[in-house]
Formats: sequence, structure tokens, C-alpha cells
Amino acid sequence: MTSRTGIVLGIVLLALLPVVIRDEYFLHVMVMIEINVVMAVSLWLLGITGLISFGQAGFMFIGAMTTALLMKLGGWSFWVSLPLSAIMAAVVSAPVGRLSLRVKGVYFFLITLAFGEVVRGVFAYFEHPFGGWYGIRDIPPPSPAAIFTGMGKMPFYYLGLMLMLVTCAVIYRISRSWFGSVLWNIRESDVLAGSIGVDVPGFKLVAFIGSAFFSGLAGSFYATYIGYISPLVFTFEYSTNTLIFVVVGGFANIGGPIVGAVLLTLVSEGFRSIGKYQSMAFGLILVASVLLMPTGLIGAAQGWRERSQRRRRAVVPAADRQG
Amino acid sequence: MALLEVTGLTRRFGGLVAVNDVSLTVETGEIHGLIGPNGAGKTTLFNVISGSLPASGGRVMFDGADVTGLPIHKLASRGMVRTFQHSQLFLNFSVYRNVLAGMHIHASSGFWAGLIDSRSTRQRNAALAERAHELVRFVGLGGLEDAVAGSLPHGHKRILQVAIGLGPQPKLLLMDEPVAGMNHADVDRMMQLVRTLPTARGTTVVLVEHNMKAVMNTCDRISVLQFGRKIAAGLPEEVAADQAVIDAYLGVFDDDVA
Amino acid sequence: MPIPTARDTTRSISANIVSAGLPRRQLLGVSAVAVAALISQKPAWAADKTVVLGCSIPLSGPAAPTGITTQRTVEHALDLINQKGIQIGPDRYTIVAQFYDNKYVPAEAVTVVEKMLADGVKFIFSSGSGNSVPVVGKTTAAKVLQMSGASGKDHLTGPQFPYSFRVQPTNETAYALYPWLRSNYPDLKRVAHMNPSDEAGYTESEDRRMIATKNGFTNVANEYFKRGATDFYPVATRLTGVNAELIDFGGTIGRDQALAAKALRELGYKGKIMLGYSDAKSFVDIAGADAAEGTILFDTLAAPQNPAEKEFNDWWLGKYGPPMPSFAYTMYDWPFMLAEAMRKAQSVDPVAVSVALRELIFQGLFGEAKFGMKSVYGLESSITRDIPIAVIKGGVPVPLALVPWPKDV
Amino acid sequence: MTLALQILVTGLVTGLIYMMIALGVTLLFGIMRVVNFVHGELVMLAAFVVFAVNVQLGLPFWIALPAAMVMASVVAVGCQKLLFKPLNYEILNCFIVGIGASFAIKSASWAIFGPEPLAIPATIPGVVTFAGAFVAKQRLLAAGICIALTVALFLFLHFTRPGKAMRAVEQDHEAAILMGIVPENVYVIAFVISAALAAVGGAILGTLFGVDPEMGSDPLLKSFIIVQIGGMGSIAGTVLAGLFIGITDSITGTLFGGELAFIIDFAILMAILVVRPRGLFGYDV
Repeated sequence: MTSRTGIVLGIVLLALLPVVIRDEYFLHVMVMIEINVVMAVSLWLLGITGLISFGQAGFMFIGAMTTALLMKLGGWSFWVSLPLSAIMAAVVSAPVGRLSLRVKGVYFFLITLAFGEVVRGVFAYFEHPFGGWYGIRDIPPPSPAAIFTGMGKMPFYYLGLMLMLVTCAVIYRISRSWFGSVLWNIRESDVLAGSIGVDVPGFKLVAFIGSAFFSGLAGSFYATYIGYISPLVFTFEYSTNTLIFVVVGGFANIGGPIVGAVLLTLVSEGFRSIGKYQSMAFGLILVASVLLMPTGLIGAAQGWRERSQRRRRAVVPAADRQG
Repeated sequence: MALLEVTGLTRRFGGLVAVNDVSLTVETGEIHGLIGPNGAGKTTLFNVISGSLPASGGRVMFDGADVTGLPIHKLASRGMVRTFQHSQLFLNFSVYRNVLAGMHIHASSGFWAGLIDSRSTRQRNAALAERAHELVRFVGLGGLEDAVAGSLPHGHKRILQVAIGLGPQPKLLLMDEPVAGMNHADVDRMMQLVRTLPTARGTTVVLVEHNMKAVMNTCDRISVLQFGRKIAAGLPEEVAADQAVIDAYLGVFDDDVA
Repeated sequence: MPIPTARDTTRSISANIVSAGLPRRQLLGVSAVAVAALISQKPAWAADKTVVLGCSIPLSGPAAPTGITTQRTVEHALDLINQKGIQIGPDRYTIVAQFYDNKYVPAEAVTVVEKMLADGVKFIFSSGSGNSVPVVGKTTAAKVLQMSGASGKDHLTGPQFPYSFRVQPTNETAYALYPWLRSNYPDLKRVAHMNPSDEAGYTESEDRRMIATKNGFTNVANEYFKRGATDFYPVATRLTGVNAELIDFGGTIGRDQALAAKALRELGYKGKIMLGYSDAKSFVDIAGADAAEGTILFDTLAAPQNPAEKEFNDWWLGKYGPPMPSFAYTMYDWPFMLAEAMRKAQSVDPVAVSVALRELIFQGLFGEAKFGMKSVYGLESSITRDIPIAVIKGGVPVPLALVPWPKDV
Repeated sequence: MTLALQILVTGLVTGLIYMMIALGVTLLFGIMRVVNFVHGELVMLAAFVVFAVNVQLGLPFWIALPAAMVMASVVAVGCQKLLFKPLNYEILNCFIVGIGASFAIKSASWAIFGPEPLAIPATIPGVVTFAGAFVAKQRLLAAGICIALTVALFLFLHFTRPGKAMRAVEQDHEAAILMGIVPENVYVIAFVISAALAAVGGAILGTLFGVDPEMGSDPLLKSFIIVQIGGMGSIAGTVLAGLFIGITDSITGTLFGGELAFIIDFAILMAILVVRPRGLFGYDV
């Protein structure tokens, strides 16, 4: 299978990258990309259920906070804190999902937005143990210290790469499993899905919890990598950025959020040297990309390929659009 | 024992009583028609019975159990499935995948098993695929498996909807205006399909329909609603002769035969 | 897998069986291009007589005014410095600044600093404590000199950060202010504090309450508000209820100051208001002359007092037009101090420059400036200088005093 | 008692201003199911126009205001034709395009207008006192304008031809087309009205709170919350929710301090949505 070979080749290339390019800034950007990809893919899991969340940074924050508290106050190892943080985000997401999934469409957009802000507000309000607006600083790197403090960013790059690959693999499996196909069905028509026996609220909730789980994972990694978290980090803008990755990349398959996160992070980085015009350029690119490719990069690529195939076959399906 | 027994069902919207104390019995194996002028409360009654809307009062017994207020997906897994007035399809998916989706309740091998792609899942899925193909052929869409649902002609879309509804192997299929907006040939085709359901699939049918000719020719028994109340019930010819029904429709019969 | 064959259509999930390879390939191609772009962006080192000063400042978002003002000020200061150049041995050095938008977001700030470190930048300026604290560990480890225009107290200044300097007195102004208040306004006893709800606000509030108490004041209220929140009536209602004689706006900056003062006056507050880091003109414009009357402005230069201030003021008005933000004056000295330290050290090595910077006594806009506060932070890393104070009279700021830096701090 | 009155007065006035801006959001949503993220930027640009005409050119406020309304309408219709129409008013893409445009406009505004907050002088300075509660005259004027415009909007929607056409499109898109209404024309009217409301909001905010490129962001977020609590597309709901949020803001802000008020606002939003998923007056989306 060529696609499998392609993926293996890609992973090998990614694994060799730090050996070839020994530039700490570049590695740092790669680590940020890894975090962004995990976030975008986790949001995509909601997307294939037809849900859009503006509060994904809230779950990331919960994961990051859990790791920060466990490692800094509890002295726990990162390797224990990481899964616990993801689980904590998932645990919080269950009741939140139960309540917020009662609303649909735009209302869900905004209730998730509100949730993200409440998380920020709560962590900011309670100085103990959350550090208030100071946030928590000096979060230790993972053990063994010899590797994670002595070798620059390379170990973090590999750790992030591993998390990213695992997340992508698991979410890809989910999206291609029967469970995933039901999520796609719900996205297409939740009324019809319900009528044939799908527990629509239940499936949505599981997708919501799963998505929160991986966001928590990203948050945990963020905390140990940057070493500093505060309510200034996990903002509505952060959630929005994640959503932008997915929309610009496209929902059609998991390549969408991945390509979106990678490209936009790089684009934004590429414009960094223009200082005050960076945000402007980013905004304009966003506008252009959605206008030119409303189904995202992946959608545009698929459309292009289909058109060329159709031209080759010269078969035009007689689509009857009545009713 | 009756398959579906509705007793004193009522549904209010604010001050409006859309369904008022309706009782209804559907026997196993019959095709039961539900007719009435526009606004008689047929679709609301459907929505309440099928769990799409909560009831304001009354009781729904299905297959010997009280199912009042159960959510729609639970009813589906108990064997009561509904179709919709407007074509509800997974428009961007193929015909085959639409039908396959309908078999959801027989596919639930569990979340983890579904992820891991174990041998038993694969076997079960192979069996499902076989059944889906069989169902596509049964409703007469054979050869169109790969067509995108959204690109089908209207008549095919409605047929496909029936196929999806048959996926859970329901004991009772509630069909909301299955021939609305169809041409003659498609109506005949649909009604032929409906007539085979009790014998070929073991599925009892309740259908709401405006097309009188179709209802009279297809249904074993008919109930008539007006202003949210049941005003008559019985064999097609009895109902057609019922003075209350004639008054209710008053000339509508002729116009309505499409 | 029960999911149908690869022949399934458009948005169906199976379509990616065929396409899965494509995004990956695209992705790799794109990243290769981007990598090339990123690497090629290394600053064009103009021969060997240039020192790069990397500035991580907010140029978009709500904190942008600080960043834009800083950029303009630094550009001008460097122009002046570079006219003469910095003579080190036989070489004449000039300082070239690079400005990056940190959007006032810590993660962005970390990325900006990573980029500068990778580019080999040895002198960094960072604006905002939330952006400076997360990077100080990295710059220290890289032996890069970091100057921060930020509060952040011992998180930025201390023996563990030998190359980190704070170039703007923030919460520390209170050390000079409260003794001055005690002797000049002996009737004032009850102080209320108002600060933005972020870490700068918390730092300010903590220190100001502590220092006020030390100087015999009573703290009667401590309020926080969300920065950029438009309506101050609720907070002002709370503050008018505590019978304060003085309200210290602490870390409140920009428009918030004017809106809060306006709301307080409209709700009948009669006591004194004290605020800093402000541009007096826009404060009066927004608050209105009546509400602004009598406000004490700390670390605020009402009008240029000496030739250097005059020159800067004229340059600004000529280039950008009025108003000239007073904040710009407080950002003016440090580039000169950096240049002077390089000259003194006869080196552009950040470690050597740090040592020289610590010993430097500089004649700045407000007189003698030097890095000090060892008694508080354990190392001479936080700038100390006289604090100019102004008061609003008849709708215009009038110079009131130049409060000397207390000897014991 | 005085405190209660003060809280009420403060809340009503700010509530009316929020409502004003939220009405524009809900109008567009009701009619074409579009959440216009550029709305906040219209508020901001309008305030800059008022500043330019009123302060820099020295013309009266009452000339500056219509100028701002015209300018905001032009930008809004520009956004509609260039951004939203090509996307067939599809909600998510419109949302994202709006965010992108808003980024770009804000960022450009910083570069153009510079760092200093600007102010539009009050049209009527001074403070009114009654029963121990204080309120600035300018705020009362603002409240008056908001009430007048809301009434005008109501009359427009119910008693004029274009207004009726708008309501027809809102209630039943297909039926409206059958009645010979061209939706696209109705959309243009909706964008113009919505922008005009935003412009008035901007002028009011400018006189009360000063002018800067970020000034539209907070009111936009607030109007999202209001619109949602009131029910998307419901004018009556927006009016009530605007006042409701204004007063809750005032109560929580005054009694518990600004920080907690922020959390409480969002908690209220979540609670209301859990109890009434479509908001107070909303319909199915």
C-alpha cells in the first residue's frame, strides 16, 4: 500500500529532522506545531460529529493545570501526570458535555466559549492553588533530567512527536471505526441517526469527552515544555486559533486538521519578522483561504482530484436535484 | 395482543391541543393508514408515538411494554422505527453506506472492539455488509449502491429512506407521507414495496398519507383524525362511507388524488 | 471494517484511503519550504560592527499601545546612539533593533525569544511581565542580557538571574511615593487600591499595600477589574463606599485610568486619585477636565524640563504628532544605558556588559539612574532613579515634584 | 437603598448600550443565520469616524454620527458582498472569515491610528443626581438614543414595506421568495441597519469610554452572550437580555467585584442555556 509507505516514510523523516536541522528555534516551532496538531486533531474529532467548540483551550488549561499542580506541588513524575491530566480533562468534560450538548448549532459554539472563559476565570480567581493571574511558573521538565534539561529541545521534540503520532493514530482509528462512522452519520443528519437507533446524545458525549482527553494531553505537554502557564495563555483566541486550523485544513479527513495546524503555524511564524503586520497578514490569509477553499485545503484537493478524474472518464452523473 | 396500543394520547403546544385523547390499536402484520385533513395532528401524533416529542398525557404500549416517553433511539432498538416527511438521508454518502448506517443497532460491537478491529468485529461487519446489499436489492435500488444519496431522483430518495428504516429490522415501521411529491409511477412502486413489508420483512406498517388513492389501495385498516381527535376507524371502505369522514374532507377526495 | 469501499464518495471517510498519502506529502514539501524560509531569515549581520537588540513587544491586541510606544522610542534612541556609534577598541559599533510582536501572549513571547536566541541575538528587550518571566530562565541559561519593561519582582530580578535587568520602576515607585505622600499630604490616611486583574496588577497591589502600611497608611479597599472592561461604574460604586481619602490606581494603565477616574467623579468621589505610567493629555481628554482635576500622576513627565526631554518631545511631535505619551520618556533611558555599558565594558559580550551595567551610574532624563534594589531582590538589577510627579491643574498636567529615590532601598 | 438604586441605574444604562450593539447581531442572525464577527470592528471604525469628523474637523456630533453610520454601512455591505455572499452565508465559514477580517482590520487600525487612546468630548457634560444615585448626563443621553432607535427599529420592522419583507424572510425564507421578495436585497437592508446600529453604538461608546482599535471586541463578546440568552434572532429577547445582562453585570460587579462578575456572567449564560436551550425567546436553529 503506497499510502502506508508514505506515512512510514513521513514518520521516519520527522524522526530524523532534529538530526538534520540543529536549530533550536526551528525545533521550538516544530514542538509548537506538534501541540497545535494534537489540539486541532482533537477538535476535529468533535468536528466529525458536527460539533464546533470554541472552548477547547479550557480543556487544555485543565490538563496543563493538573500537570503543573501534580509535578510542582505533589512532586509527581511527568509520566504519571500526563495520563492523569488527560483523564482530568475528560472527567471535567463529562458533566460539561452533558449540559452543553442540550443545545445545538450556534448555541453550542457560544456555550463552549463561555465554558473556556469560566475555566480561565476560576483558575484566575483562586490564587490557591491555581496561582491566580500569576499562573504557575517553574513547572519542572520530565524526568530523567539529564535528558530533558541537558539536551536542548530535541527530547521535547521527540516526546511531542510521540504524543502527536499516538493522538493522530488513535483518532484516525476512531474516525475509521464503526463508532466513527456513526459520528459521521450524526454530522450528516442527527435526526435520521436517532431514528435508526443511534443514541445521539450518548455518541456526542463520548466524542466530546474523547476530544477533551486529547486536549488535556496537549495541555500537559505544554505545561512541562514551556514551564509556565497562566490564564493569559489559554484564551478564547487560543481556542479560536485551533478551530481556524481545522476549518482552513478542512473536515473531510484527518489530513485536514494536520495540514491546517502545520501550515498556519508556519505561515504565522514566517511572517514574524514583519512585526506589527504579522496579525494583519494572518487575518488576510485566513479570509483568502476560506473564500477560495470553503471546504478547506483537503476539500479543495479532493475536489480538484475528482474533477480531473471526471474529466478523464468524461462521465457526468445525472444528478436530479428535485425535492 | 396488539403490536401497538395507544391510549388517550394528548399533546399540547401552549394553549393549542394538537393531539387530543387519541386511542389507536395496530395489530401485528397489518398496514394501518392514518389520514385526516391538513392540521389534523397526524404528524404530531406520529412524533409523540415515535418518541420525537414528549406526550402531554396518555400511554403508548408497544410489543407488550409501556414505551411512553422513551427517546427515539431506544424505541428503534425495541423495534419501532419511523421515517420522515421530508427526505432525511445521509446526503453526502453512497446509497450502500446509507443502508449500512441503518443497521447500527445490530453493529454495536462495543466501542473498544470497534476500534481494535478484532476478528469477531470483522466477521460481524462482513455479515452486515452482506445484509446491506441484500436490503438494497430488496427495495429495488440494486445497481445504485455507489450513487451519492443526494444525487438520486426524488422517488429513489424516498425508497432509500424506507431501506434505511428497515435496517434495524423493525417490528413496526411508522411512515410519514412516504409518497408525498411523487409521480404516479413512483407512487405505485412505493406502495408495492409497502405491501410486501409485513410478509417479506415481518414488519407492520403505520403510514400517514394525503394521497387517498394510495391509502385506500394499500391499507388494511384506516384511522381518521380531525382537529386532533380520532373521528373514525375501520376498513378502507367503511371509513370512506363514514359520514363524519365525508364531512371532514368534503370534496377533498377528488382534489387530493394526485 | 464495515465502512465501505474506496469507491465511496466525496466527504465520506473512506475517501482518504486513497488520499492519505497526499496530505503527508504536501505537508513535507511545505515544511521543507518553510524550513528554508525560516533559516534564511537570520538577520543580515551588517559586517562585524553591529549589535542586534531583539525586542519582544506587543504590537497587536489590547496591550499594543505599550509596544508601539516602545518601538518608536527605541528607534529614536538608537538613531541618536548610532550617530556617534559605540567605540570599542578600534571598532565602531552600532545597535540594530528587531521588533517582534509577542501579542502579549506568553507562548508567543517564548517563541519570539527562541527565535532571537537561535538567531544569535545577545541583547533582548522584553515587554510585559507575563512575557518576560517565562523566558528569563532561557536567556539566563544562554547568557543573554535581558532587559524587561515589566513588573514581576523577584521572578525577573535576583541573584539567580545575573543577566536580567528591569528597566522600568513599576511597583517599586511606591517605595518613593508613599514617604513623599506622608510628608506632603499629612491628612491622607485611608488608601484604596485599584488594579487590573492580571499578574502586573497583583504585583502592584501586593507591594503598594505593603509599602503603604509601612508608611502609616490604612488600606481600606483592594479592588481588581478586568483590563479593557469598559464600564467602571460597578467598581467605582464599590470604591466610593469605603470613604477612601486616596485611591491608588497602581498598575492601571491607559484608557482604564481615565474611565475609572471619570466614573469615580461622576459617582461623587471627592478624595484624591493617584495614578501613573500615563499620558496626561489623553487621560484628561477621556476623563474630562473636571474629573481629572487634582489627579496626582506619578512617574509622569508633565512637560519637558531639560534639553534632552525637549529634543525627544519635539522629535515625537514632529514625527507622530500629538499627543506625546509620557510613557515614552520612561522607556527612553535604557538603550543609552545599554550602549554606555558596552562602551564601559569595551565589549559586546552580554556577561561583561551585565557587569558594567550594574556599575553604571547614568545621567538620564530624570537625573541619576542606576540599577539597584539589592536590599529587596538580592542583586542590583532593578532600575532606581528619581520619580517625576505631575498634577492636573485646569485641565493640563503641571510638574509637581521630582521625588528622590529613597536612600535605604 | 441608594446602593440598590445606583446598581439599577448603572445596569440599565449599560444594558441599553449592549442591547444596541446586540440588536445588530441578532438582526443578521435572524434573517440570514450569519454571525457577523466584523460587527465589533464596525463599532470601532464608526467611533474613529466620529472622532475624525467631530474632533479633528470640528464639525458637530450630529453631523459626525450620520457620517459614521454611512461609513459603517458601506463597510458592512462590502463585507456582505465580498465575504459572506460568496460563502452562501454558511455559518461556520462566515464565522471564520469574520474572525480573519476582524484580525486584519484591528491590526491595521493599530498601525494607522497609533497607540494613544482618543476621546470624543461629551455632548452634554455633567451629572444628574436623584435619590442619592448618580448618573452622568451623557449616559442618560446614550440611554435615550438607544431607546429611541430600538423603538424606531420596531416600527420599521412592523410598519414599513422593507421591514415587513425582512420579517417575512426571517419567518419563512421559501415563502418569502414565493411572495416575490428578493432575499439578497433584504440582506443588504439588514446589513445596513445592523451597521447603522453598530455605528451609533460606536459613537456612544466613543463619547463615554474613548476610542481605540480594541474597543469593539468586548462589546461584541457581550452581545453574543446577550443574543444567546435572549434567543438568536429575537428582537424582544435581545432587548430583555441586554437589560438583564446590564443589570446582572452591575449587581455582580458592585457586590462581588469586577473579577468575580466575569465568571458569574458566563455561569449565568450556561445556566440559562441549560434550562432554556434556545434562550428566552429563541427558536430552533
